[in-house]
Amino acid sequence: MLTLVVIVLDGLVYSSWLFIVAVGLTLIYGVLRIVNVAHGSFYALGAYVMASAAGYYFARGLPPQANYLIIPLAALVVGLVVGLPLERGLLRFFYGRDQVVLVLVTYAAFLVLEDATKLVWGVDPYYAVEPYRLLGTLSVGGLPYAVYDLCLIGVAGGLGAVLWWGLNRTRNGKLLGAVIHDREMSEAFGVNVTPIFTATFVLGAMLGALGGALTAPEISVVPGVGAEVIVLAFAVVVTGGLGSVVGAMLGALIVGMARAAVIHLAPSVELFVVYLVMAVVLALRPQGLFAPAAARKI
Amino acid sequence: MAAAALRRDFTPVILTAALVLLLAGSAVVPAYLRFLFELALANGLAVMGLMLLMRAGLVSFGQGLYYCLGGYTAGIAGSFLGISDVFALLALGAAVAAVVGLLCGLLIARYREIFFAMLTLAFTMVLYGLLINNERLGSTDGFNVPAPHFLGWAPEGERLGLTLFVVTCVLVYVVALGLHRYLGSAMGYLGEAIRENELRVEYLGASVRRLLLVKYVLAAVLAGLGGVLTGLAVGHVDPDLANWTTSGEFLFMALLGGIENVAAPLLGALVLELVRSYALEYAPYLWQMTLGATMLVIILFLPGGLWSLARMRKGADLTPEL
Amino acid sequence: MSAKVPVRAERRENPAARKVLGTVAGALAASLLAVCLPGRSWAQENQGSIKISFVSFLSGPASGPFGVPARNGAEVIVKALNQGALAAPYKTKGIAGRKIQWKFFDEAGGPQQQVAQYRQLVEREHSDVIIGYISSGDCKALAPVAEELKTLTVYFDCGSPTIFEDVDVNPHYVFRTGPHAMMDEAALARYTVGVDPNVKTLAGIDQNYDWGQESWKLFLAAMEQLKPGIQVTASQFPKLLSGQYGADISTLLTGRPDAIYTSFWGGDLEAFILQGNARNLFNGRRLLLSAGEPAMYRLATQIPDGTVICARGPHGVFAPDSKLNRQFRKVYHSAYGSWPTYPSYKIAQAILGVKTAYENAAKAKAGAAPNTEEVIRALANSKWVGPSGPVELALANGHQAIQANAIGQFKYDRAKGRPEIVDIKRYAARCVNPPPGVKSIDWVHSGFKGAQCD
Amino acid sequence: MTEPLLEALRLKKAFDGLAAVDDVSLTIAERELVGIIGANGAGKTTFVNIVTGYLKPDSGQVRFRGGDITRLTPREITRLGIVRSFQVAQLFPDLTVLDNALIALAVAARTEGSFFRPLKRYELVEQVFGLLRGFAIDAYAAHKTAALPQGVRKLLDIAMAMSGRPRLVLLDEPTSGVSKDEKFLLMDRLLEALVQSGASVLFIEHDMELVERYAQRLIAFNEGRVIADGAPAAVLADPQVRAFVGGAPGKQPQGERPTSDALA
Repeated sequence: MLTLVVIVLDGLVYSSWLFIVAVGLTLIYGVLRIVNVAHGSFYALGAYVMASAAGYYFARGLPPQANYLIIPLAALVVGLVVGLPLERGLLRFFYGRDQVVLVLVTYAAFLVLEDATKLVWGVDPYYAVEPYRLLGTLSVGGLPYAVYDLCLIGVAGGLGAVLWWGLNRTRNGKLLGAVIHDREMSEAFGVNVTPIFTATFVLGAMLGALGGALTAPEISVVPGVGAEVIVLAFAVVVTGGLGSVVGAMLGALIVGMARAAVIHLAPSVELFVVYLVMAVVLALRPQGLFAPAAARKI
Repeated sequence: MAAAALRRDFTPVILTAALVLLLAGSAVVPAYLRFLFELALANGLAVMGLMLLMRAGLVSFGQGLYYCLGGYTAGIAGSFLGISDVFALLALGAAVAAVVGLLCGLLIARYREIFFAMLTLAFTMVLYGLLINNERLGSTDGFNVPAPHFLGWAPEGERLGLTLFVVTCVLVYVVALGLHRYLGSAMGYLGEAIRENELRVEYLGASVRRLLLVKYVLAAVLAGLGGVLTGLAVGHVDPDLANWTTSGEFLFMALLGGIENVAAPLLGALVLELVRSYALEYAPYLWQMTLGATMLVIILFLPGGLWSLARMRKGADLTPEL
Repeated sequence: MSAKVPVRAERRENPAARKVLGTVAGALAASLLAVCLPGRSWAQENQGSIKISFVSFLSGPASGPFGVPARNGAEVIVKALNQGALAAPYKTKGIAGRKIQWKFFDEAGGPQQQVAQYRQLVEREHSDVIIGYISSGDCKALAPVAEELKTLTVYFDCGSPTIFEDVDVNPHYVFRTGPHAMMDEAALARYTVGVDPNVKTLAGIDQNYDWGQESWKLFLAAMEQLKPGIQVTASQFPKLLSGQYGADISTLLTGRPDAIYTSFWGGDLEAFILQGNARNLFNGRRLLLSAGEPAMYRLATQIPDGTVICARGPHGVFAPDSKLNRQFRKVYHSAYGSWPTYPSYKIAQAILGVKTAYENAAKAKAGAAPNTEEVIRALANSKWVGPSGPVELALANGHQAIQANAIGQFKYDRAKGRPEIVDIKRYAARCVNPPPGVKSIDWVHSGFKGAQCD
Repeated sequence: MTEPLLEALRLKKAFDGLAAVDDVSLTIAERELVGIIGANGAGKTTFVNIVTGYLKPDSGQVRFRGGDITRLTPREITRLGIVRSFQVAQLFPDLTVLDNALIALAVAARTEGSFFRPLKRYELVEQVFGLLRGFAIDAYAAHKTAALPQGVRKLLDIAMAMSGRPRLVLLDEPTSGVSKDEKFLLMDRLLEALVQSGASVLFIEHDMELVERYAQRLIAFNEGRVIADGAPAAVLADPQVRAFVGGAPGKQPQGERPTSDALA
């Protein structure tokens, strides 16, 4: 019984993390039809910015509670400093090209950013654990849990709710929905998609960086953290249904729960459980669980 | 009129010339370069398979699955079953790839676009995970593949390297010729037809699913052969052969070379090997950036791959005159 | 509609075939020419010098904890040798009077890439000696190639015992100047049982890859010998570099083991300690780190006091005091602002072993430059002293090193604001290494038959 | 009396509860030339989609030369000898006219599984030119189909369908998207080639002038039902047809722009 509770709780925490890390990917795919490999770079950069900024912050002895403001700031900075130039300076030249070409373009961007990150931060690990430890622990069924981890559940839920509200209840969100549904038609009706693309890409980049910034306090940030996240995030959003926020949430939940369960019950399977889940889901539902309705094109 | 529409086909000439050049060159160039070419040719086999799929509009992120199966088949047969004949290993590797390709293909032939890509990715990553969990097969470290025999002949050292190179060249040559014929056959053309308009193909009375299945299995066999040759050349196999990065590299090679002609993937594989070897040599701290930048330049300025250089020289329109 | 592939053209009967042929031939010729050009020029270019190619991770997750410290260690030693500034017994300039030319290469890309690169190091760079390799997979793949290409190759780090036990059972050109993982695990098990004689339950968490699996297997086997009946509450194998250990930590917590063993390194080790700390995982139980030393300075305030730290040999803080060691630490610290960790020590020890062998071989020829075979003869079964003390090539026909090992407990000195190691125990080389001709795992299962402990 | 070529028995098909084809029964005989008229949404294309297997009817049966084909796939139905054209020509846009037709011919000859036999061999190319000449589009052989005029695309679409020597040809608005001046020329060429082949032809058409001129028999659809079936003059004079279908000859409503919902 305790095991079940623990699995559910561990699964929830991991699912929340997965959702935060993956949701930007699904958003960008939904609107721009780009499978963005550089998402891993945003994650890594968010983590690096957070780790070094938090390190600086605590070294200066500034009020500790306010440090959490650095997290969204780091996301904002990465989105604007890296995401914006990447979209305006590179990706827009490839719009309309094949999806695979865009995968490779973003893959190339990822490789370049990987070495650029190394030039700035070197190869040594960075860590800034204070934000993680500051919140203390909470005992669940006799098992201590880091409050920071539990907060991730709230952050993921809140993020999901805000995105859902933004997409379904605001004017700009509905416009975005129209573009997701049928780009050509939206353009025909006079929607100027260029700023929408840019804004979405920057938003997606910020979300990726947010994932990294939120993770930074509980890991040590090293070269290669980005690469690990990409395929994982892909698997999550594909399982859920590419381009759907609700799908990303569901995909994260399923993958997170499955992983927590095998870690407790059959640890060595953890290595590929994510892909197993993806393969099974795709075999049963070829478009993933929550494919957004696409306009009929035939 | 019909005669005018039939043009001379130069590809066999190019391939033969390349074969002669490679074989002659192998006597002259240093062994490390020959080895680089050998790896490129072995990878080129897998990329040729990828080309088949890409011409039919399907992009696989999972050719590493069959590449790895080929390599492991050669390794297991050599290390555990005592089968060391190069031709037996090639046949075995191809057979294993074909069987697994058929089984996966039955499911996967229904999928298109990103879902096809992701399912192929999932399959290859599952194999990757299974191999890492298998300590008997050396887990992540993999294991060494014993030196092969050639119909009872067991050369060593330099002579072994040279023989393996010749076998690789001739095999790739034969496969490339066959594939070239295939691309010019009805089934080859139907690949593009499927890419352009699946519905029309069905309404002509052909089964898209069956055609794609054949192509998928063919691609699997080619990747399997490539894996066998790589395993023998390197003398070592490890699960990284099935990692998604390997499949991604094949894709990069296909894009680099182009998919217009069977020789283009080989060119792509070769150039990537050279660029990487170069980048590692001259920019050991920035080789990823070099690779990424090369990739961007190619995609931006040569969307058809290096092979399209030939077309640009001639001018855009190559439509045969009638 | 299916995905469109970007390449379109008339292709079957190409009227521009000759142009294509020209282009391809041109491209081929250009790349051939480019590749045949001499490589990056060697540092310290000089006539009659010895060319050493170094290989370790300069990119990727293993570069921070291992690859770059190794590179830096090599640079410190090579520069000092070329200036003739190194402490005794290495005062002579260079190697056997010849300057050392050196180049560093990245170990990235896996065995396939490394085999290709290795061939270039031999055939294009004409390296006299190749020193390198951290990954066991690379070491296993390269051993037969090195034997084939007849080039002196010295592995300074890769830890898998199977390299000479199963893969290259009769090595000639390949040496390993660092002891393999058996030594770490045997010593760690002895230390654990020594400080916690009442340990009854044990949990392991190791990265799911060869080295993690092998380390856990050897350590557990050693513990079962030294403490029969020990219970394993969990053996977790998270994915390499996964960084998220929440569920694993829950599993470890529910098992309530007396001790937790991990062979984690680099970012994974640090993430695990940070996350475990935050959840009181280490409260009241012993943490055993088989490769913990490279992280101890950086993670100083996070590692719980009493954690057992292993440096894969008597390296770093465990290194016995000597003039050579003091100099190495000082020069390293002034050049890089950090203390040398075990990879730096291990590569230094490899270079000095090669130097000793060259000079012994030269001495036998009355000062004439020895050829590779002569150096190999001098190196096999040799002994020398590195910054971490004596090294002896005693296993695998005298190609595999054994060394004394040292293990201790971590303690953070709050007053001085820096970590220290206390309760250091030293183990003689023949106590924690198997005798020649016995496979590590068999040796453990035999109850360490033939071990010579004090 | 010989068996009819095609027999539709009480076909019904509804989309989201909306009946698109509602209890349609009709027969087509050998060598018949039948026109179908009806306003947009009358169920004409849905009927063609059901007959060719793209859609499965909710109930009812389709019989072809005495056999039940209701549950067959488009591919199997094509193999039996029923082919169709589309409102928007379905071609391989990036290939030349020659290649398009070659592929069609190869599939029709059941050689699509041939691995190594070149598609572009003399006798097959000759045959393709023969086919293209039959539709008077051989001059375009070397052009990519994406760049062709609408009329040529339409003819090629039908030529490709005809390469299998079908017994029944269903044409879905063969003249849509073709300028008014070219319509008669197109139909002349088309029907000449089709009639010569000996196949029965069923064509959907909005232009009453065309229908009157080419059809031997006329069927009028309205709201999923057949409201008239018989000689063209009689059907066109039917008051119900005049009311629902609208458009006396020459005064049909503006033909819809060539949308991409050929099968919708």
